[in-house]
Amino acid sequence: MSRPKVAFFDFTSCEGCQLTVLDALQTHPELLDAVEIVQFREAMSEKGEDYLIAFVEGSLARPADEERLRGIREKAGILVALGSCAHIGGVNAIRNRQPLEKVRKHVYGEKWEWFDAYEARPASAAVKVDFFIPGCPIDRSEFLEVVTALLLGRQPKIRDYPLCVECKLKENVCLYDKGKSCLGPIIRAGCGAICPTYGDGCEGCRGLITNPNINAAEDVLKEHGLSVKEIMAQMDMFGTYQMMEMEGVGHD
Amino acid sequence: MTNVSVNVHHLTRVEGHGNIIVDVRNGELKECRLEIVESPRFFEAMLLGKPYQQASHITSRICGICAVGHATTSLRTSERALGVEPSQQTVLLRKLNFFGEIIDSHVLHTYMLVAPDFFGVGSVIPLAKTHTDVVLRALRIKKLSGDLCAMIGGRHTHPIALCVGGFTHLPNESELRAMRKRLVDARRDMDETVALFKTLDWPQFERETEYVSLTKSDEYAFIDGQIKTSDGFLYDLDAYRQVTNEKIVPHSTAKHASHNRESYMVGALARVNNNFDQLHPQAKDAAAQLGLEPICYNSFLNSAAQIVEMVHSVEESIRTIDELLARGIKPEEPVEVEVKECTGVGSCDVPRGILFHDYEIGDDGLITGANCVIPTGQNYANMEADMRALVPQILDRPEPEITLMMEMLIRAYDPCISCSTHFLEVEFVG
Amino acid sequence: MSLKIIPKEKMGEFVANMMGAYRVVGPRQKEHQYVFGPIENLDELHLDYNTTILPPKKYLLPQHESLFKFNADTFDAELTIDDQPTVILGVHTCDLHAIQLLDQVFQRDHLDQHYMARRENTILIGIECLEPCDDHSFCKSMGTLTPPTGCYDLHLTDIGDSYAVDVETEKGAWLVVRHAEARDADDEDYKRINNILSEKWPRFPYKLDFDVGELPALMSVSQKSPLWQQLGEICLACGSCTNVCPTCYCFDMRDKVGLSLTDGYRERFWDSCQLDEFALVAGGHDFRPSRAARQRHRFFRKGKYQTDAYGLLGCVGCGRCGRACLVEITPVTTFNELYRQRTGGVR
Amino acid sequence: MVSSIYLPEPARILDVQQMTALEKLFTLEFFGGRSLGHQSGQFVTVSALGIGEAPISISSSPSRSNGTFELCIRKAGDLTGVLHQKKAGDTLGIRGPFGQGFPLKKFQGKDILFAPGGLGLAPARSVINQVLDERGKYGRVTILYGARTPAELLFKGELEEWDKRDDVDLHVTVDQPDDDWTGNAGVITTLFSKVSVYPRNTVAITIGPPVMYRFVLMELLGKGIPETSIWLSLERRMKCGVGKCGHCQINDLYACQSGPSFSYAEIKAVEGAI
Ligand SMILES: Cc1cc2nc3c(=O)[nH]c(=O)nc-3n(C[C@H](O)[C@H](O)[C@H](O)COP(=O)(O)OP(=O)(O)OC[C@H]3O[C@@H](n4cnc5c(N)ncnc54)[C@H](O)[C@@H]3O)c2cc1C
Ligand code: SF4
Ligand code: SF4
Ligand code: SF4
Repeated sequence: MSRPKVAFFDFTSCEGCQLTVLDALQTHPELLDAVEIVQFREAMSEKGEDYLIAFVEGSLARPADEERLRGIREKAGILVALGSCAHIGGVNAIRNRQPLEKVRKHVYGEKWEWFDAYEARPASAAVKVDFFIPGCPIDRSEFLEVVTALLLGRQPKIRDYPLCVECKLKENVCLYDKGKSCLGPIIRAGCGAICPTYGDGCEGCRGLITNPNINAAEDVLKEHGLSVKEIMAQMDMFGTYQMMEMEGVGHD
Repeated sequence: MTNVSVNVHHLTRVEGHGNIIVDVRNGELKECRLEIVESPRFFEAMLLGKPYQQASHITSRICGICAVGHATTSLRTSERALGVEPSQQTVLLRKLNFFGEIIDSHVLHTYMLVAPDFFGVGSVIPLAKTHTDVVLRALRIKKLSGDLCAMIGGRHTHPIALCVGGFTHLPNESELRAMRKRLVDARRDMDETVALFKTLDWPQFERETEYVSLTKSDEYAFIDGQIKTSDGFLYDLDAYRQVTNEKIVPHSTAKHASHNRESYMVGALARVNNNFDQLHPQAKDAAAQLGLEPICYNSFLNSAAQIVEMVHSVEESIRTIDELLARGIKPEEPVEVEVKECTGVGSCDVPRGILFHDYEIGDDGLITGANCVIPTGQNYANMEADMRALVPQILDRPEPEITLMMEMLIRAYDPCISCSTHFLEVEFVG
Repeated sequence: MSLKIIPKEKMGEFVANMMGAYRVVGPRQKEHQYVFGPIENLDELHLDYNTTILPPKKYLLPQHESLFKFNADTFDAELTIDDQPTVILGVHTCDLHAIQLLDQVFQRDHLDQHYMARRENTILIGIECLEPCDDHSFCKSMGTLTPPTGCYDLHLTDIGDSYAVDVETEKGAWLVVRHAEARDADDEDYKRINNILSEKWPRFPYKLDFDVGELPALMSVSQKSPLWQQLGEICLACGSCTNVCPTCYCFDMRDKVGLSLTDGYRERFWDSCQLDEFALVAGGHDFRPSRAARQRHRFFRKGKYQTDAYGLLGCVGCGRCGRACLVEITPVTTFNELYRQRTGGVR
Repeated sequence: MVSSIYLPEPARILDVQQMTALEKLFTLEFFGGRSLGHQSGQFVTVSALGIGEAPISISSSPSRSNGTFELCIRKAGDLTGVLHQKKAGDTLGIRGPFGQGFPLKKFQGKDILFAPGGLGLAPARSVINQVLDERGKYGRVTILYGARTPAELLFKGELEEWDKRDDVDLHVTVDQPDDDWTGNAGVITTLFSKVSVYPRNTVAITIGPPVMYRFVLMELLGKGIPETSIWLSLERRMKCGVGKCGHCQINDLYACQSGPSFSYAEIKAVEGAI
């Protein structure tokens, strides 16, 4: 079987997801026998333009990004959003809560117009995304699972149930039992509940499950003493774009 | 005589997006600049209104490679603002974590991003076939450092357990012992790394400049300390703006910085130049083998300085684990914080150089102002100055070679472009 | 079968000896709570624990388990049966009752060889609860405050300076003969045990407002209770209630293969009726689409279906689900509310 | 030797026929030569190792087995998608037969009314052919079959055969006819006016998607057929096929154990069954 060609692209991001891919190569060097990497700017100079699978990291942060992404979409048979930024806008979208001009002026002062920018958004805001791998950063084994599924011609199965499931299986003491808070009940599992396992509440990097009971979750947070501002800050760390969509606030 | 046009669009094997533009007409350097085309990130704006506890988690997302550096700097900034003194155990664990990140970042840079240039290939992937042992060694060191970071923070990229006042999770002693053993075994890999890099033919190029780093009286500084420059200046952290003097330039979403001269350099070479005496003896030995001697003005040798720091970090990690084991790991809760209106500056010398965070926190614990000055941003002016100095020296070479040299020069800085595109509280010069 | 006495100072030796011959698992501390885990030295064992986050079920029906390995190209398949000899030490009586139900489920009709191989190689050592573990448990109401006969091998009761050991099976008897320094109980011991057991009884409260025997009938008439809708409103569908439950055993299966795409295994793993896709079929029809319907299903399994099918209650009153539930849905309040709706609370 | 109820047994694909755009008919035979030994209305689970496993009704009649059996599989997702790429000579894994078939003995002497819709003809075909092979044991045989479009009609060859028989009354309809369609147009319930039954001596067997049941049941009950004489087959998500995994539970019934064939009387009071 010939190895399918894959390419990696990055938009606005910390490139931590691509680093996780490099880490996956440490533990699974056989990945290089399974696929042919034709573009990976962060790690190689070669640039192949013929690819079947495009992994796209990062949010769109300015209009010019969309054009580039559309170009990638046209060439790719399968487009996979890699990580929180590309999947749900990620931390980049935090700034969307403030007026764009204010943000730009805050950053670049009078020269704010020198640097183009618009509200940060996920890849799916501009093109059709076939699959996504959630997380900030992505989970290494989930990445390998997705690649394996794509090679097998199987739909990658990204979990669509709350993190609490995995957290319970890890037998963690629930953070709410320790007087802390956590977004686990409404956030997609798949990371092995790594944050609660390391003593910190889930921050929601993998995005909301399909049917979250947000009202009930907010009540839980309130009952555990969080102010409305603090609840907003929690929900908005990775979820600003998703939350604003649910609130029906526009992005253009 | 010559016309040279170098236009490297989207520099590869660096973190983030940058372009190199060189234009020489009739032997005269018309244009020579590094364009930062990464889209602006606005992290400082993002921190506004966020609880200070979230700041380290948000700012670690500035960079996937030096996430521990950003997180630690952020924690130190909040702690210094709020007047929190972490325990000795916390200090030791943070140091250990930091060594892990130094090793991780430096091995990635030297082996996977820089070395391919010397082997004449476009990436580390073909090396897997031709130099299997080299690649396997790199992967082994990378895995070790990644596991070291994960043992403390839960994962390397975007650590979890680090919080204001301490940790939300502690490694246990048997994990520390197992890690110690692996670090001891890694000494051989360090020896072989030094042996490999000393055979590389570093480009001969020198340009005098100013080197800026943290410094401490009692140790080779990575976390906290004072700001030291090779031109003989010493500042407290709060005075960081006197050093950074950032200005906006039109061709870059990142800001340029200058202190005593038109530019200065930060990073491994700056640290080694400024704090050479405090390196572990093993690291000094490595420096000697690599021909690195302070004060070294060859920017290409920044990669050699990184190897020296890797050796230092392996040795210091072992020593730190010994100290932790001798004390025994105590189950500690993070130090309690009394929230008040306050401001503070924190700094770490992260893999790519000195990093500053500066926060204002309101009495409700929400951040009301933030500034982050990132190492790569401080290096831009110096990179361009180097480019301007280097081009005339190599004009007689064929264009592809000039291009490669320019790329290698920029890569030597290990630029983290994505993290340098940030907001600066601007006093405009540009 | 018989009653033996092991002095507490000899317990360490007993456990250490067993550790030589078996994997020994028991309650260990995790932060301020407890979990069942491998006991490698005696300090780790906390027989006086209140309850564990997950029940000991995880050693009989692991969260993830390979059923068979395969080569997808050649169709070679090899069974994987995990039957490592294991002693589960310190199982509370409620959890023993739950295991009794699992034994029925996995033996009845189609024998599940994977479960049974493990079960047959597992020695269960129960421990008598002398104090209620916390506000959530309601074992007395469910009739699980004493061990179920035939399900355990040994059962310990703390009688002060010693443990009284109720030897129930040949396996248990052999374990004592082989590894413990025990003596036969005498009249004095019987008296002590008697006192301890009768003194313990009033310390445990009844939590249900009605007799548990009425529960299946109560459920039958509660299909249309408005309570389900109310629970559906607040339920997070996080699955915690079923994941911590000792009597829940629903599972899913999937194939795992490596990047070679040929070698792999079929894995069985825990599933939960509270999760979205549990009852979804091809074509997109979901037979239990609402959180209300799922909560109802869960409580019907606890209160009626399992009793109808296996003659054993589907809830053993361990209280774990109530403890784990962030919106405080508990069997006690649910069953009592259904009872109140039926009778106005009058017995 | 230890065995396992979860271990599939390899079976060889003897033949694959494309029936419609989405459905293929697979003929299989066990390597060991054992015959499946099923009853009409039962199902097996089919595995492609590395992809997964799914429950599939047995579409062939026990009366025509000669060591082989047939499965009609619709491409609906991962596993079924991969099954559709398999060819004669490939190997699949089979467990089963599982579940309760239709109690044909009880139906002897009765008139039988089949009302399958869509893919429901796949399992229904097993019973129909068994009844036709033992034709003498039953009274009148009526088949009402509905599909969405002419292109989606399954087992077209057999439909023609049945149509030709004097002892079978066949009516076919499609929801959305095309230009060439000359038959009945409309949902399956529009066929009921075309047949007359003697309700007390009629057994009705209906198999189809959930939406269809509600309307077909109304027709059948409206004709006066007793609840105990109306049979259907319920599809649920299933993982184990042996009453353990919990997925197919409908209140206290496990579709894989007590079903998938049920009489309406058994399930009419069961909330959520239909
Ligand atoms: C008793 C019974 C008899 C059946 N007979 C036939 C038949 O004769 N021919 C036929 O084509 N199909 C039949 N099915 C349906 C068939 O089982 C599903 O189409 C198949 O499981 C889909 O698997 P997949 O891997 O291709 O789809 P997936 O990729 O797993 O998923 C596609 C869709 O199928 C659903 N699904 C997943 N697993 C199951 C499951 N175990 N049961 C039902 N839906 C599921 C998913 O929720 C999803 O919506 C029958 C189902 C049952 C329960
Ligand atoms: S810690 Fe978070 S994820 Fe874990 S059970 Fe509690 S709420 Fe759920
Ligand atoms: S626990 Fe939450 S924030 Fe942490 S990795 Fe998982 S989904 Fe992301
Ligand atoms: S339903 Fe709740 S109380 Fe009952 S056995 Fe399960 S976890 Fe324990």
